[in-house]
Amino acid sequence: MIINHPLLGPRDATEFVYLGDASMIERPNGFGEDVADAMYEYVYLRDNPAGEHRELWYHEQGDRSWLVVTRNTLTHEITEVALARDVARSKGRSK
Amino acid sequence: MADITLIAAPVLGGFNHEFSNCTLAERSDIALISVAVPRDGDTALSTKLDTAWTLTMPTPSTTTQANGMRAIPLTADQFLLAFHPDTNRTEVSVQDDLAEVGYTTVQTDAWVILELSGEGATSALERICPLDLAPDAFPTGSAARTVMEHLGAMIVRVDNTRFWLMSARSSAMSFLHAVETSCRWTAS
Amino acid sequence: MRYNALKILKEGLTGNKGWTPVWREPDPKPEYDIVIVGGGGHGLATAYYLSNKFGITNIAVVEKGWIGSGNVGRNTTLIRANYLLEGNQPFYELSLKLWEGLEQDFNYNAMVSQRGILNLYHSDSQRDAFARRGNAMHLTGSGGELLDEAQIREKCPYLDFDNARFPIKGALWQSRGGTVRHDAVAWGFARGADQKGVDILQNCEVMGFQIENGVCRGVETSRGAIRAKKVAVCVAGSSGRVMSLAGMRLPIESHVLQAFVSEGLKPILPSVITFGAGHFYVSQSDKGGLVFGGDIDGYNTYAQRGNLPVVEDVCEGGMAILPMIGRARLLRMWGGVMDMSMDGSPFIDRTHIDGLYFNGGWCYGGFKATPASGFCYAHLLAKDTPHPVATQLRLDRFQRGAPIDEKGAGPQPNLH
Amino acid sequence: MNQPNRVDGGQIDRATTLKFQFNERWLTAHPGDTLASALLANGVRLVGRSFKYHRPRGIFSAGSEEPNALVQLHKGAALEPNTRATTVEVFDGLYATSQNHRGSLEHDFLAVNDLLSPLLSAGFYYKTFMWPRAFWEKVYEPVIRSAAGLGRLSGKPDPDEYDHGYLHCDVLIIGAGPAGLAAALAAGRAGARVILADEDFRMGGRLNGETYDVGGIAGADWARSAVTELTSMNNVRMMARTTVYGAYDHGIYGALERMTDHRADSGDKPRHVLWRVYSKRAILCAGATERSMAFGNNDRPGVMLAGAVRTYVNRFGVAPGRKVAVFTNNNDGLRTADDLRAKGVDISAVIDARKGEFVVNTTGRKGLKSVQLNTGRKIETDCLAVSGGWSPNVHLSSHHRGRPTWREDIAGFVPGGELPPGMTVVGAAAGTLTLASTLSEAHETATRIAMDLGKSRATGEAPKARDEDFSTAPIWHINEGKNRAWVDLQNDVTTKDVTQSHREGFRSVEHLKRYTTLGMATDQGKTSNMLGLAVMAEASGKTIPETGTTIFRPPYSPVPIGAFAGRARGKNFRPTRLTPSHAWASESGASFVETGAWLRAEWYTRPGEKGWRDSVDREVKATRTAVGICDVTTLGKIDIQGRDAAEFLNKIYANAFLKLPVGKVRYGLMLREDGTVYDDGTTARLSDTHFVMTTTTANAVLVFRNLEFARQCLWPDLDVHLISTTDAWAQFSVAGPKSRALMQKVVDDLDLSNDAFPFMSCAACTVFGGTSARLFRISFSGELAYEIAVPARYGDAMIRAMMAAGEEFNLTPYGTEALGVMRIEKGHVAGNELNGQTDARMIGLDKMVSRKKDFIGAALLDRPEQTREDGLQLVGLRPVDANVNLTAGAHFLSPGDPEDMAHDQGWMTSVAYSPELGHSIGLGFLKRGRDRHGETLRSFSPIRGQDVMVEVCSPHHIDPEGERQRG
Repeated sequence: MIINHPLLGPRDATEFVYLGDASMIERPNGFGEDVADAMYEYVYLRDNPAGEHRELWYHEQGDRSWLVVTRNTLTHEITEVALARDVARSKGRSK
Repeated sequence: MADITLIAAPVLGGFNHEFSNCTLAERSDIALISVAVPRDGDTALSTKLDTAWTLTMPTPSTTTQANGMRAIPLTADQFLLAFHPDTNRTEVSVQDDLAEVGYTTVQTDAWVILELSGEGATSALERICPLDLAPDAFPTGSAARTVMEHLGAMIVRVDNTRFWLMSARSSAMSFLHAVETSCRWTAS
Repeated sequence: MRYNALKILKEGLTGNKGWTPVWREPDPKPEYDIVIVGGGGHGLATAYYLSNKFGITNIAVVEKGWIGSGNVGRNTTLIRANYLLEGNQPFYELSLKLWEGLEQDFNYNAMVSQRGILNLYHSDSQRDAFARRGNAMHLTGSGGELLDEAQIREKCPYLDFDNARFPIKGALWQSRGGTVRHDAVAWGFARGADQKGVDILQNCEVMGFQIENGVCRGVETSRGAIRAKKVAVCVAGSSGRVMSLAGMRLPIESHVLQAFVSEGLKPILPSVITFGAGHFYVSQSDKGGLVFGGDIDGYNTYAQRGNLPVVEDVCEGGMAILPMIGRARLLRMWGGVMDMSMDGSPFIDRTHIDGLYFNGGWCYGGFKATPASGFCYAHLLAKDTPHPVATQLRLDRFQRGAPIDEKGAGPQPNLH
Repeated sequence: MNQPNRVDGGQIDRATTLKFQFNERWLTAHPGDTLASALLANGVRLVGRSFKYHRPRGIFSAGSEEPNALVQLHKGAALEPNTRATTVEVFDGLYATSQNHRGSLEHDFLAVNDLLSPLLSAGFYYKTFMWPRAFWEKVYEPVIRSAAGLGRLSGKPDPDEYDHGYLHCDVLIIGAGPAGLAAALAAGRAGARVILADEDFRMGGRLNGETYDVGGIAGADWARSAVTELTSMNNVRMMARTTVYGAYDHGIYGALERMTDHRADSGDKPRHVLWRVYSKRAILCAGATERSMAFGNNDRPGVMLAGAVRTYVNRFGVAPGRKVAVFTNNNDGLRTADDLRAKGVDISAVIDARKGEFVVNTTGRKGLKSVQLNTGRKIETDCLAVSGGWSPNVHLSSHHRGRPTWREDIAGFVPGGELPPGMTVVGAAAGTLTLASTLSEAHETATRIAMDLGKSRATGEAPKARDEDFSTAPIWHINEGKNRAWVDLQNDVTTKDVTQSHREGFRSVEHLKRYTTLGMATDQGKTSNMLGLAVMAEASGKTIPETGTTIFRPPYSPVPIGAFAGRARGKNFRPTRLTPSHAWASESGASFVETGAWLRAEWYTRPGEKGWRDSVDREVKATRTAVGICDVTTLGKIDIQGRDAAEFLNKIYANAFLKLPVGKVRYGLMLREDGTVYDDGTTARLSDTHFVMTTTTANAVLVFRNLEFARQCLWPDLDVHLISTTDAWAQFSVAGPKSRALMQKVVDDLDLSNDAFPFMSCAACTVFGGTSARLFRISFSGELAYEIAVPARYGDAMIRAMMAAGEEFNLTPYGTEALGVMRIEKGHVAGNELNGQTDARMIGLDKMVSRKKDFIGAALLDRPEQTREDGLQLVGLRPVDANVNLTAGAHFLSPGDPEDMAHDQGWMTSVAYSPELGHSIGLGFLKRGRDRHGETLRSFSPIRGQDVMVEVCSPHHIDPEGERQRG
């Protein structure tokens, strides 16, 4: 597969390490009351869609960027690649 | 222990070999300092690079060069400065120069640098480097990190037929073996 | 029809014209006691054991394509019971026992071949982990031996002992492990279930569940609605897709595992070999092909095909321990979609929806589990309590903090 | 040594004669010959045996689709099984043998299977061999296995080298027949970067085997001139002997280039290069494969595809027979007779199935002698050229599982469904079975694709040719007579097997394949799939498209496993990482052990030491009584800088880090989000904004990845930056009561007294008069200890200087074994304990875990099963009998309990012999372990034949209060 890196252009997927669903960005706060249920869903449950899937890839043999790749799990077609840091900020994550 | 002084040794013993259509040599005369750009600190750092060496920040896939200083992109917010150290410019002096504007780390010892040059360089690289090295796709000054024979590597096109190939120091022997084998197998 | 040598002789002498279909092709009935979703190995085994051991015969197996078209038709055929953890090992021992009596039981030769499986180790800590595992195998009566380098040299002289990057220091050996003719497993179970009246409905895709007031009452299919007292899903790689029709999210991702077979060769590998320092395992089929595989590709997918990096990785592993196979040619490569769970272990459980049951999360180890999976699922469906060896294979185990994580890789499916 | 079947013409170099051997017989050939053409030239017809019935087999085709003529090449370690004689280029000294027979090729003992064939029908083995049960592995299976299989492996390491490579292009053109050449000319002229690949050693495809004209000259000559023009273009890469074997995602294709197979000597170059081709677009010009028809005994040597017969006579100057009969259902087949007559070969009959004349049987056990027609006519012939029409080579078009669609007019499947993105199919592969249309279609398609890619230079005109008359009738199976008619020649699948499969309910095409093995042979059914499908359609009374189609999987033709592995074998299977002291250690008697990618010194053998225990015991004693040194460079080191670095670490570690003072080091525990421990190590604070983290050797890469994840994805606005310095520093642990004295001697101007530089201090400093260094006072051994780091380029000098400086203190180098012994003595956990199944409670570090902050792993610490009272806890173990050596992996049982899983109490994780205590010690996890110190248990290890009593104790076997390391 080839991932079109937003900064570097097309790169072979062998340069990347796969993590999984991009929902991993949306980590619930782990401190406080009743966090266990939210964290259980975050850690263990997946939509696992047959079709469009937003997922995290890490450019380990490259510029060390985490990317959010939108890829179809039936055809492997990639329609969007974004820097995960930008996605995280757009989800309101900061410090 | 005034009677003992530590002498630095190149990891590949200064390897240098001429193949029929290319030459492969270890470069142990380059100092490397990584510079991380503080959050919201791009302007201060680029101003400093400019005043110190008239150097501009590298782009994600292109090196910049001025006054014997080369900036090689590493990550989205980090690059390497590569230079020949001498009495006026040392690892320490460069770190001092940047102390207020960037986070620096000495990287000289983290890497091995192989210089591959000659007409046969690209056909040797064809066997280990997944990147498109055609001159219009990877012109002089380009830099990229990738993987070669299971090793993380950085490739810099220094000029049309001259490349720096950088990889981790601890696996320098394996890296040399990979590049050398490519040279040997593609030699005429 | 019973199969035996005499029958073959009689048919052979009369032009092989008397053979009859191995299973019927009935039309769906409006209602069954149990509808099993998924005509793969596990679904067919469940139907077989329900009808042959638990006395429930009013069953339909609904299959989207042709039976055995999932992972039972595309795997590397290994059977073994060499697990570590209490949640797994007794289950796989039951499976191995069922394999051992399977062919006489269902009167079909699935070529269960207990040729032994050799797990190589390359470091002291791997040896220690194998010792722990081997002792767990002994505690469940599965047997096993720890071999040293000299013993392996004698058994497999063609392994690379002298020029290996990761020298072979020893192996865990289970003589009862081996291989099975995978397609025949599906056909044998199908035949055995069909003979008890189970309806096998091919080209019958489930489009939805009939859930009324929190109770599952049947399925909508491409061949019409079918009512059922219980609906039992076991669709492996399609788990996410199918269970989402019931509104469920699972601790499962779908990944592709590639497998490979070489051209036919005269016998050279007597047993199964797995390479602990690379991603490679291999056996030789009775037809002569080297059947081998390695790691999953590592990204979510429902496409039954993989990519080149893993092909190379697997063959590198092969050449690293078996440098004699360099000139053998890879004939076919294919991909199967694996239901990779969060701890690498499966589920056989009820769901929170009454009448809806789930069997999945088999990762790439589902084939060897086929008989025990069928048996335990049948037990659960018939008695509504888990079989004693499947008590830990529950959907709520992560909420309870009791993962069954053989590898210790944590909740990341592509690491298991 | 004459070649009786040579005729005039052909593209061979008659001026040179080559010698080769087949079954130990010397024969001659010419450059340009394949092994098949050379065998035919020499009158050799019997070449091999079929898979199941061991029927005599000859040469059937002239290309990679060959199902029959499989041979073994070379001898010794280079023995290469299952090689198609039709694709082997003859070179001087080539050595080939036939395969799959017991006894000689002519008198194969296993041919008895043929007589038993009524009993060996499809799937017979599923119905028997079940009794008695034990007989399967002992009797039936070995017999079946030895009869099956085809060629042999040598059992020795493959002596050849293989390489990989990467190519990039605008347009990959697959196949250099008329379509491929025309497409390449257009795309190349337009200025696109083109790769033209063809499996044959001579480009031209069917043009080389036919007598068509192109552009007013002979087709083969036009091909040669096209090749010349293309070779002159800098933007075109010509790759003959290159099979594009697979279509992968996003325009990536796999290609195998055979570099040296056609040479007697490889010149120390790799045999094959496996290319990964990155293409923007691909044009599949793979042509079509001719198929046979099913009629009685259609498998004999001498029954050949008509197109192959033309290839042999036109391209190779070989007549495959002296009296050739032609049997065809299409006009193309009729050309065969013309071409043969032109070369002076006798034609004994032309049988056109469309006129109601069929071959129903043949005779000739080891080679065709005659054919019998439905009219009763018997025709003497030694070669029957059969054409059942042509099947487009859709293979690569279906590698993404796109289903081919049926075209009635050509009675064949053409590419359909979802093609691999970027792929276009032209020419015969797309069902365009005539030449002029193929050429213009290829030219126009390539021109259009080049334009799409922004390459718009003029592409000239399409090459001109005549569209030959191609009309065919869908005649597949001559259903007359009782004789077996073969569908799959290699696997011995006959029409009866297909109908039986239907009868038994195996009606889906996939069931048919699996039940009968149709199409599963080394040719992947290239010549048989269509016939099988047609017979199944006939049996079920459906049309062919209703019956189904089969799609193809990679590879297009088989690829050596060695080629996929490339260079990664032997010692080069994976890279090796060496520590800075490696050369010194080698000189100093070190044995090395693989630790991940690293090689580390395991122990250092001194003269007179009889075994590794002697060395390790000595190293441990010397360290505990004087001072030892160990290279610990392999531990991961990460430079962490930024205004928010401390806050970042506080989110990463389970224990507190916010207030670590500058100049101090702290042990840190990292959890996964599920609460499980995954790494530990020490982190030093060099300044307010600068930390150095160490990780375990094994997890260095993983920790870095997770830190980047936390930095970019979880807390993207923290000012924190990471760079690995693992390789940058040569780091040595210096441990033992005399370590302070030694370090004081080595370090310049730094007070190392306990007050000035207490346990868990760190400082930047210089050593040996000015070399910059970092000093940490940390201890894994439990002794007074330091870690000293110098830039890696000084590492070799440093170890030598340290040894010199330490001589007066009896400084002893120690390896990983001694390191392991000392940490087990101290009860420090390592990889055997932190195996991904362990939480902080189990190792007694739950008190260290902060309950006052969010950090990775904070939320899932207290699930019911994790807080069970009978949970596993780390304990120490010692043998009741001090002479016993404990073994890791043993399980704990209470005395008297049954030996089963239900009574399993835990297991032994690590063991060592403690020279200080004088007996074996262990660490282990035991249910409720911390409450059970003093209890006696069985340490049960049946896999090692050990069953001994052990006493549970504290995991801190020595110096439990930690006084030594603080002293």
